[in-house]
Amino acid sequence: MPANSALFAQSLTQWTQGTWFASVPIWVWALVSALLVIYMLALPFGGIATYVERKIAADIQDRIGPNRVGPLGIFQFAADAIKMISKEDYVPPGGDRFLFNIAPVLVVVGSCAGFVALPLAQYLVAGDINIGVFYIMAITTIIAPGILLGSWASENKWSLLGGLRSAAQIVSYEIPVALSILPVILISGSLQMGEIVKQQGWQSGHFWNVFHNPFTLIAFFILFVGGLAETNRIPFDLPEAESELVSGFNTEFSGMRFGLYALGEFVDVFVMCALVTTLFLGGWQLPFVELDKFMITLPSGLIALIQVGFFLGKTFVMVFVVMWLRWTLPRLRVDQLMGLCWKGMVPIALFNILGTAIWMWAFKGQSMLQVALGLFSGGGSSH
Amino acid sequence: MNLLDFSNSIEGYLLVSSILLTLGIFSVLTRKNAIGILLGVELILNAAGINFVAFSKFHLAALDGQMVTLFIILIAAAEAAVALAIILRFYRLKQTIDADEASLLRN
Amino acid sequence: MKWILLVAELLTVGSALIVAINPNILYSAVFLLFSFLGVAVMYLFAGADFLAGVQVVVYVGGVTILILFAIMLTQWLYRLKLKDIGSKFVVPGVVLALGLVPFLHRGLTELGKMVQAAPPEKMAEFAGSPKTALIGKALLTNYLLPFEAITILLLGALVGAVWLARPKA
Amino acid sequence: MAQSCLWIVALPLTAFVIQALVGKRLPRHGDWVSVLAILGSFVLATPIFLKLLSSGHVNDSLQFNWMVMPGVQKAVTITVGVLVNNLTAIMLFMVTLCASLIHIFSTGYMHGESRYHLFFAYISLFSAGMLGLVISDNLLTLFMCWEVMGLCSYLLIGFYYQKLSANHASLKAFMTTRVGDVMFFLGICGLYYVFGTSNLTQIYEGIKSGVGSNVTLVGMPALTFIGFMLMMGTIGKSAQFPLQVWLPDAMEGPTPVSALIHAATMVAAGVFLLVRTYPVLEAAQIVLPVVATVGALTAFLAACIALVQVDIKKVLAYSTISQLGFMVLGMGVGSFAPGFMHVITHACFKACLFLASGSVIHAVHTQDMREMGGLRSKMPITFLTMFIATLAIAGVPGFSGFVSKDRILGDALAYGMTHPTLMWIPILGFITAGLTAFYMFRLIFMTFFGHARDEHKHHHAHESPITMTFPLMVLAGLSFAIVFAGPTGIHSIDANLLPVHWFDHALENVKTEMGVKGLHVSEEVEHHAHSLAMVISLVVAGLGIFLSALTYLKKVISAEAFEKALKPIHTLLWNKYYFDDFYIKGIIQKLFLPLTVVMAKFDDKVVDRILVDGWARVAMVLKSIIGKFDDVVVDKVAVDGSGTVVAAGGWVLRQLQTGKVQQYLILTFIVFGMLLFYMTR
Repeated sequence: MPANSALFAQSLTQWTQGTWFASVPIWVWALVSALLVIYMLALPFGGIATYVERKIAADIQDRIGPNRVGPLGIFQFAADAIKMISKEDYVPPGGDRFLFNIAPVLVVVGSCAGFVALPLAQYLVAGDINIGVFYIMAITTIIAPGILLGSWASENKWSLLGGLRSAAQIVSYEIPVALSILPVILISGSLQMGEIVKQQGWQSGHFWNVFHNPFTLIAFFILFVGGLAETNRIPFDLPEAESELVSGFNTEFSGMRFGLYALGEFVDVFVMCALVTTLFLGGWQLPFVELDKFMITLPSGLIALIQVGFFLGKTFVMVFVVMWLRWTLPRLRVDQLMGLCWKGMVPIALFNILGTAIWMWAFKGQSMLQVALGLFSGGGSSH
Repeated sequence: MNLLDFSNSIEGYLLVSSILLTLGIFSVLTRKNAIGILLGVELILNAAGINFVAFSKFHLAALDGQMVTLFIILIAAAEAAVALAIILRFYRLKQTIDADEASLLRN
Repeated sequence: MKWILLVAELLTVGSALIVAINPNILYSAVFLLFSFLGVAVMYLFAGADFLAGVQVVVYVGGVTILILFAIMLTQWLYRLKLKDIGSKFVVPGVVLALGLVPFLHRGLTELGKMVQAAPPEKMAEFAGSPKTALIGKALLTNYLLPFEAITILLLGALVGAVWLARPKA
Repeated sequence: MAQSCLWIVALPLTAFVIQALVGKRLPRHGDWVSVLAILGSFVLATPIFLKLLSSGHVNDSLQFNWMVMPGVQKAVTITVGVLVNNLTAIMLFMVTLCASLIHIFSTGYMHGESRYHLFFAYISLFSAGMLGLVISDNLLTLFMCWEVMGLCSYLLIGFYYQKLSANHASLKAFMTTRVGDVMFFLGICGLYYVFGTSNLTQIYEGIKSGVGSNVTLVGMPALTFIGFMLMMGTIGKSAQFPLQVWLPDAMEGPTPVSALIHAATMVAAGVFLLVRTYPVLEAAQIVLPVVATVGALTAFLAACIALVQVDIKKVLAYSTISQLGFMVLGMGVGSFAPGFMHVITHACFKACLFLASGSVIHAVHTQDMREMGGLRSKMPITFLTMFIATLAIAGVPGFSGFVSKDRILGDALAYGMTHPTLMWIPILGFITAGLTAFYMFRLIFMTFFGHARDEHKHHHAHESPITMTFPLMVLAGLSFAIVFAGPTGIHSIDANLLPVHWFDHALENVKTEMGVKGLHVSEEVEHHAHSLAMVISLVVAGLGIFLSALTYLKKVISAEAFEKALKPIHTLLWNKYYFDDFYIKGIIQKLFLPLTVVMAKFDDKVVDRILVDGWARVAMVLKSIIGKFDDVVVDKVAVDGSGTVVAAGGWVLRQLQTGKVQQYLILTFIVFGMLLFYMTR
């Protein structure tokens, strides 16, 4: 059996020796856990995120924000959901019904499928695929056709323009994002996310990848900004630029279809932030603590909870930054957007790859921390 | 978890690839639209790729077939880019992309 | 687990069928996307994890988008002038395609019998091993020359495409 | 050690590249780049020298393949590399020291010149070439650096390219040295032919084991031929008789160049070549006497010319030639160590002299000694340092020149005693020593003593800035005997009085490891000769100084009277024995020009008329025949016929091309189907 499988799967197979559970093949448990993760995590997050974003917006703009439904309007998202579901299912007459229907589904599928490879904790990961990072990069590209088709299907100039912009933008920013992931791959030598996270532990010597060397620090920012662009967030939200295109690609969408678009966008943001966390911020690793020491004493479930807590904590910090930016920065022009991608980020990302390679070669793969410690303790300390 | 360790037979792959090839040829032949022809070509390329991958697992149990498929995919990408550029150019020239109109060199 | 593969194959073939026969070029493009996805899953089951990823990135993320762009830029949009079956070659096309099927299947299946299947444990071991590192090594050792050639080709294609599609001077 | 040697060479080279490319844009036109580079080389060379001083023996080498050529029997591999032995260590130290001092001097002397950066680029390149020559362990790289130095010498002599004389001088220097260089290359080829290598160490080994003792080349024993060729190289490079004509004209270049290239290092490189290849010369029996003869002749003739020169730099140039003659003489008579020591000592004091003269010229803006005089009070530091250097070159005890020259003369005397037929060699040497003292002091007196002949110039004269005087002081300090031997430099006395013998130790070691036999005469003959030689040389030196003092200081004897009395000799000397006229009027005009005329005639009459035009006629005839054939057969039948056939076929096939892609595809697929059918049947 491959190394990091689902925690439930492992422990269940341990607990249920001899019972009929044991006869159930492992991938069933993996699938079950995957579904659990998605439906217990992705959809609620999408809901709550709307509420949180509105609250943050209110705070930044010195308003109160939603405060009617429930205490502090905490159930606002439920109300929104109900409203969306109960709205009329409207398809523009000149539009293309079939594409109009499948487009939002593509978006949601593309963004939710990314969850499968996210390591929430050391053993709590739906499928720790051995091409995890690449898998996420690949599967999230399905979003682009979704948006494009949706924008086309709703017979509307603004929608089409938004869709074209969005597709161009996503396709372009795929490149710096992928290029800025490569340094991490260089360091960890594996595409497997669990592996990448494990190597950022305190005990393995080098700390989070952000601080591995100067280039990863740059790469971190490039990945984050590129992620913003890929998820059509401000300052890159040209596809749904209210001031130019009415509401961009989802102008004609209403009701649950619009809900799906919104959900897809939020989940995509979450996946991006989770990706950033996993690759650069050490995933579920606790800073400065060697969790394996406690492994003996604590029950594994508690460990899993701690790790999940830290993972989600980091991720939500990133998400908060994203929302914060939304209410802080102005929007770019199209030429500025493309210029930033092709003239700015792609060259820097390439430079990063080169620099990281040189660093790995020069310091035998030690992080800045190790190099510094090695300097102080005299002689390179290679773990 | 590793999605890769399942055993199955090669015939399925071969059947699928042959069907893809046939459909590709069909759409290449019957489309008036240049883009349609391009779609057919993509189908054909995929059929070839499936074949290579299948044989690389079931016949060689080695990596070579997959390498060839990798190159096929890359070349397909380049081909698509150039073909679509040509189509856009042609459209700008003739205001249509009917492949039969592209016959300036006739006779 | 076989049924996933079966679903993938059905998805591939079915959407390829729609690609071939649907008069609406846009639908053909959309279903081509699904067909690509099915092919990716088949790659996955043939032990080609990295290839599956490449397939999805390049085809779904790249080629499909390009084709959709091209369609939207070249068709006269809002009076969907997309119906385009009815080239003069329908009949020969159909005949030829159908006539090709038995040939192909016979040839391929016989080829499948002709090839002595690799020993199953070797096959499983090969299929189970992650391919990324291996492909990377192969690209820089045995397949270095084709790799370089491909890079040149891609560069040329890039420049050529940009030059072809440049706006009117 | 060897690696550091590589760095020593690399530093000035990089300086040259930087200067040549961006020197103009750098602050101060980038002279600091060159200066820092050469100082870095000096710093790198110092530890090697110190190791030599401490242990008395340095030996290290580094080799790597340069090119591998497929040979007839076996592949020929040419290795280049670095050979550091005592000679190299001493030379490195001396060259880097002189070069850095002269760089520093130049920053003052050349200040404000146009093409300032180019000047520094050139001397950096030159330093790189010289150092490379010193460290290179095989004759090929040595030859390359040799040529690089020739190029730099050419460029720097013609540095003031606006002056026609400078152009001519540079061309003259280049062409004259060419002669020697070609010979030298022939010698290298001969060495390759004999030993199958150009690596010095292997050549030493081969000589020790007697390889090539019975090989003959162009009718004479190979080693003799090689020896002569190497000697020719030396003659060309260090301006020996009969190729000495270029060096005086080389004084057209800036004075630091004269000091660095045409006094201290490059011309000494010729002698250094003799030193490096000394075993070969010894193995070739009859070469060494010739070398000694050449040296003696050069020394004497040049000294004679120097007597009558009035240009201060010309005097120094001829003294350089004659000192080089001393070195070559020493090499010839087999006094290996003193000869090499004279290279070093001469480098120091001659550089000092030249720089001092440069400082004088800088002050009075003329080179004619007749317009100088009484400058002692005006420029004390220059005067003092130049005076010390003069004492050194004149061979006054206690100064470095005495040590080396006295030993050379001693060995020469011993040599003469053993070979009475060659007795005139030491005699010429002693006379030259006296002449040297005479004209050097003549220079000093005319320049610094007496009353000012040109008030205006004298009025404007001033001491030079520190950048120019500091090198003078250092070099003057190095002109004391204590640096090389005892306080007085008198070999026999201070051997037990105060043994300062690092030089002799070093040379003894290197002699053993190179397998140099050196001068072999009986003990008492040597001791006798040395004591005698010391006395004689002291006497002649004193005599020379005394006479010149009488003549030019006290004016007791009138130089003009002598000039009147010895008119023909004076004119002969004044015209440098008509060597230039001989070369130009005689060889070039009488020999080469008629030859070229004959060649031109031959080309015109034979080649053009008969061969070319004749062939043209033949071609005309053939042409007409072929033309007919072409018209009738080829065009009508073959070309047009095939053309019509192709056109018809093309018309038929063209009906297929409808411009419809799918039709083509259908044809393709039909063929493909046939193939499948055929294959799977």
